[in-house]
Amino acid sequence: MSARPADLMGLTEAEYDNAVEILGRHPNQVELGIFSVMWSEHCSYKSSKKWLKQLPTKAPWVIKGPGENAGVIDIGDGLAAIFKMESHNHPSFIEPYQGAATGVGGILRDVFTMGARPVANLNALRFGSPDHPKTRHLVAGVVAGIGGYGNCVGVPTVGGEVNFHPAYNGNILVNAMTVGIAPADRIFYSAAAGVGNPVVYVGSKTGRDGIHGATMASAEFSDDAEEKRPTVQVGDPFTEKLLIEACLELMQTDYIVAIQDMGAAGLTSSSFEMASKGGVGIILDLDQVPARETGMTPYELMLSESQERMLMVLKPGREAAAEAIFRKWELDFAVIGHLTDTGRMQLRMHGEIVGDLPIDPLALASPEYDRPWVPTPPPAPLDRGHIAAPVDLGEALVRMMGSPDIASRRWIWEQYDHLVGGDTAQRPGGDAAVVRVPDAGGKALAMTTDCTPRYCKADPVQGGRQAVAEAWRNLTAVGARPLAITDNMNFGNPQRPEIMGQFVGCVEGMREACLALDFPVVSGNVSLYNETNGTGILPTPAIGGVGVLDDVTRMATIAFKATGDRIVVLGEATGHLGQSLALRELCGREEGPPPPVDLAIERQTGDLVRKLIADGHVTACHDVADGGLVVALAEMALAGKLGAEVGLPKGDASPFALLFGEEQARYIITVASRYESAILAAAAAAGVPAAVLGQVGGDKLTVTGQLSVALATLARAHEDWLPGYMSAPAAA
Amino acid sequence: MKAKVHVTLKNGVLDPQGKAIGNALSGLGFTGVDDVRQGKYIELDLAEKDPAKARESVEAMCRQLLANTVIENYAIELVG
Amino acid sequence: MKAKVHVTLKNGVLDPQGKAIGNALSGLGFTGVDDVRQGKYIELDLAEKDPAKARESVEAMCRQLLANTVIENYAIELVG
Amino acid sequence: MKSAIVVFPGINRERDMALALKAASGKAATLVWHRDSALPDVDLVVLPGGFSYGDYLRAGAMAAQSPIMRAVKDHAARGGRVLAVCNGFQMATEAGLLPGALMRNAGLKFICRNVHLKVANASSDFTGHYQAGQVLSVPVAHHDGNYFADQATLDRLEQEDRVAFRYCDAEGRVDDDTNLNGSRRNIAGILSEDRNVLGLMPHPEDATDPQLGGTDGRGLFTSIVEALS
Ligand SMILES: Nc1ncnc2c1ncn2[C@@H]1O[C@H](COP(=O)(O)OP(=O)(O)O)[C@@H](O)[C@H]1O
Ligand SMILES: [Mg+2]
Repeated sequence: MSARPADLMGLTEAEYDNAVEILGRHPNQVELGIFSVMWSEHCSYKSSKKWLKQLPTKAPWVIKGPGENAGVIDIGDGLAAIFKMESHNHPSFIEPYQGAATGVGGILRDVFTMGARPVANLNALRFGSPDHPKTRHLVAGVVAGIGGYGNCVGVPTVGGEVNFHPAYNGNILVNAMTVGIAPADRIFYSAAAGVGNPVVYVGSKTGRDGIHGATMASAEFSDDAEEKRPTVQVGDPFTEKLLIEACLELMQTDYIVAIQDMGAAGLTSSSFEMASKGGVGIILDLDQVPARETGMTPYELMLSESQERMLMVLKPGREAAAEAIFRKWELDFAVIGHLTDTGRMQLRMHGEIVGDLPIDPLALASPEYDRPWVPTPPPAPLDRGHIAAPVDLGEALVRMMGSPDIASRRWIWEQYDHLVGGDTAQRPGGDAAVVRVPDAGGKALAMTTDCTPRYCKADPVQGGRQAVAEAWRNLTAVGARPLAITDNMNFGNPQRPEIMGQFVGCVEGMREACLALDFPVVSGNVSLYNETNGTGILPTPAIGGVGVLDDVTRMATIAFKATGDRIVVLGEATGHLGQSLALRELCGREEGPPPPVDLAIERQTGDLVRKLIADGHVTACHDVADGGLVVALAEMALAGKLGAEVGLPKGDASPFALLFGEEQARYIITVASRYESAILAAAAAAGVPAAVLGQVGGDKLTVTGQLSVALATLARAHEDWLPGYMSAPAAA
Repeated sequence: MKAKVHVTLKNGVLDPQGKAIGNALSGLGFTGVDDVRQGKYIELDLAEKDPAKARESVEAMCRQLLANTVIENYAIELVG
Repeated sequence: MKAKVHVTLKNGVLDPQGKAIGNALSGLGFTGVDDVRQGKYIELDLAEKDPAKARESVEAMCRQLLANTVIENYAIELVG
Repeated sequence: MKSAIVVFPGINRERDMALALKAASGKAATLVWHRDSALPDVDLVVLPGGFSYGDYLRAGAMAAQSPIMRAVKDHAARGGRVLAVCNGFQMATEAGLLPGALMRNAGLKFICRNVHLKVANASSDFTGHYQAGQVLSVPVAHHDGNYFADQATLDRLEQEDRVAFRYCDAEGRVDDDTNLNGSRRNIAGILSEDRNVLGLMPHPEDATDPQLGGTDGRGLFTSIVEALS
């Protein structure tokens, strides 16, 4: 290509000019493709970089923060937890089963690339309105895809979250998270080193699938997106399982210099990242790349997003021994190049140089935008006088329990093998999943994913804080010490200042919460342009939190345990209905400011809860979240198959607001009656408001003078909604 | 009237099933199998007697349900 | 030489997939679908040029691997 | 009791099984690689759960043809015990060690949850520690657990008291409503003619640790250990 091409493959004119300057000539097709993917939003983070830098990433227990394939934290006993969350939003909308399945495959690779055996998967999902004609099909496909992949690979899928909202009608979110465990002194990184060292390709063969997926993930949808039908990637979980075993076996040796999975933009981004991090050049012999199809061009080989592939740099002379391991696992293994001191990426095929690009200038010159943004205007306060509270609060509770965002997700998690591995101590359905660390005494990891997008929309800063705080709270509620988070920033088109303002606001809120809670960000992912025809999704910074329980026998669960146990509420009731689920589901209004998050109170309350659980006096614990106090009580009752009788919490709001309001930093705990006074004293000493609300027992949930509903009625509402919805005939 | 529908993966789409079968066959000692592709075969008993109408309706079934046209092709054959 | 293999469930073996497709079709408003059966369709590219030998070898593949004769029948068709 | 677990590349419950065997017998099981053609000298061979070779064609179909399977068959023919769980059960039927076949769940979905099992045979080496009619709570995790055999085979299994477990509810009711996956006659596990091979879909190995939600699967391991020592 000696002249300016008509199709700049997604680059702007200015970006193209910059590319010409870097090369000193016009790029050829494969080179242009490489510029295009390397400078895409997905690979370069060009709109988000400036802001992401503000997130706290350090703590004494952080071994490796953002910048590698996944984040690494020290969990004691010489072990590290390695985790990350990643989106597969666009592919899952186009082909829900394969899109979600390959999303799981991709995030697994990010984690085992670093030397960890994956021990748990989670998934944060957002779908459109249940009434939207595509929603059912998308839910069915995504859930089957996540299960289909994770179950076969043999990694338990132990948690996640699901929301439904019309803002996701044209852009669903599929965020997958993997947590793995590795010896803390055997972490593998991606910086290439050692001129002359062999560059090795392992895994599946390369086909023509998913070419330009990275740029697709960086573009908006329009109505004809489905017509474009980019080649969808098909996942092969069995091959992934082989790849995990083979890589972990190779990692027992000292043959590996650097390793990197081939994710978005395949061979291009993996080779560039390895070379650029290590400050070396690389020469790739494209004839050696194992190809699934004949006649593949350099462009196709470099940009294919075929799944289940990895790139490694080995120590010299170790090729044969490494190859033997991959052959044992029946995987392809090929030396496809070596490291050079040229600082250039050189591509050779059929004896010719087919591409030649300087690595650092390309990587360093990758665009970084300070996009214009406007802060989200504060929402108008909610006028309490104008809220028509439902007359029958019992009926209101039943409706809430069967509403799409609260109804039981059993239909989903029963399609996931959440037990494989023999270490799942807390199954889905509680505040956080708990998985024992294999062969480490009683140590266990707790994990959760959280975000309340309707809060983020109304007030990005509070929403960002709340997402982090809720993850921290959910880990605390099982008794774990929260350690760090991964995030998945899902937003609309960053070229619109309002959307950029949402992003900036959420990051600010997250930053504050991470600092206040000693809960740093160690990895993450950004997914922008989640828009269809100019309408963006709700801002959704999904947070994946990980914590540690030193003694799994001290783990708390949400289920009521014994008749007569006292129910204690920690935290203050103000009856905050703004942006509450009850306001939306029962009054049809999405209004007002979200509940404010006071991080000092959050910390104080959570620290107390954790201590009380560790002391062994707490028989059940649940944080108060969507649906407020009474929904949390109902969830505890259903989990324990035991009712309760409680009074209204004190506060100068209506019973409706006190029961369904969503003020933050609150937990419900139960204790045997003989510990009641000790618990109250401990709370007083910690400066945390605590009140005995009632006690466990019976087969009804009763709020004296307000409502009394049989557990069986609540159970039916809670359990029947999702299966009922999913089995209704598909719309034509 | 009976409709026989074949649903096969489009060219270029990875076929893990076919690949696995190919590997297994060679493991069993069957040589000379160059490629294996696996698809679905669906038989429908239709009340409709008119071939044109039957085909039209099966076409619609394929597009809406039987085939995932993002990655699969379908072929319809009517008998009887 | 190409072999096309159809693997179908035997009569009397309930076909959950076929039944689910039938239900889904009627949910989509397709009427007049009396029965649906789902099977597998496998295409093999063979190096063998001799039809008799090819058939014999594919027969063996079916018996050993491609079909489970407790529940399935198979049919082989050779082309090219 | 000396035991071996056969490891296929896509097996994923070997660890769960090894933990349960170790806890019950005090001895670590030997892991045997699928490409090996001989078994070590053991009393019990376990075919564990997972996705042996991906299970893309039919669950267990390819594993049934693997070299090690011939050795497992010989072991069984000599009267050696074989415990075949989940994917192992699928392999065992595919290999002809047990009659019938395991088809896609009637609901077509993967199912992972605790289910109730009614002990139908409480006199085998695998089930001696249970009472006939006892109801257990044990997890399942499978997509293809819908047991099929023709009427004659089913009648024979029942006449010969070879049905080991049936799906039921907490009260032990066995009927269509408590049939998890469409299995003929609610069958969850069966014994071979000589009662030395047990195949079952549920995972007793995942119900042996109180920390992980129940110990009803322990009886099965205690039974084998006692019978074989
Ligand atoms: N997609 C999913 N996959 C697996 N588990 C899920 C999924 N969605 C929700 N869950 C589980 O359901 C339970 C309730 O979820 P959620 O209401 O989001 O909890 P919380 O309010 O405590 O964050 C949790 O245990 C969660 O892990
Ligand atoms: Mg919670």
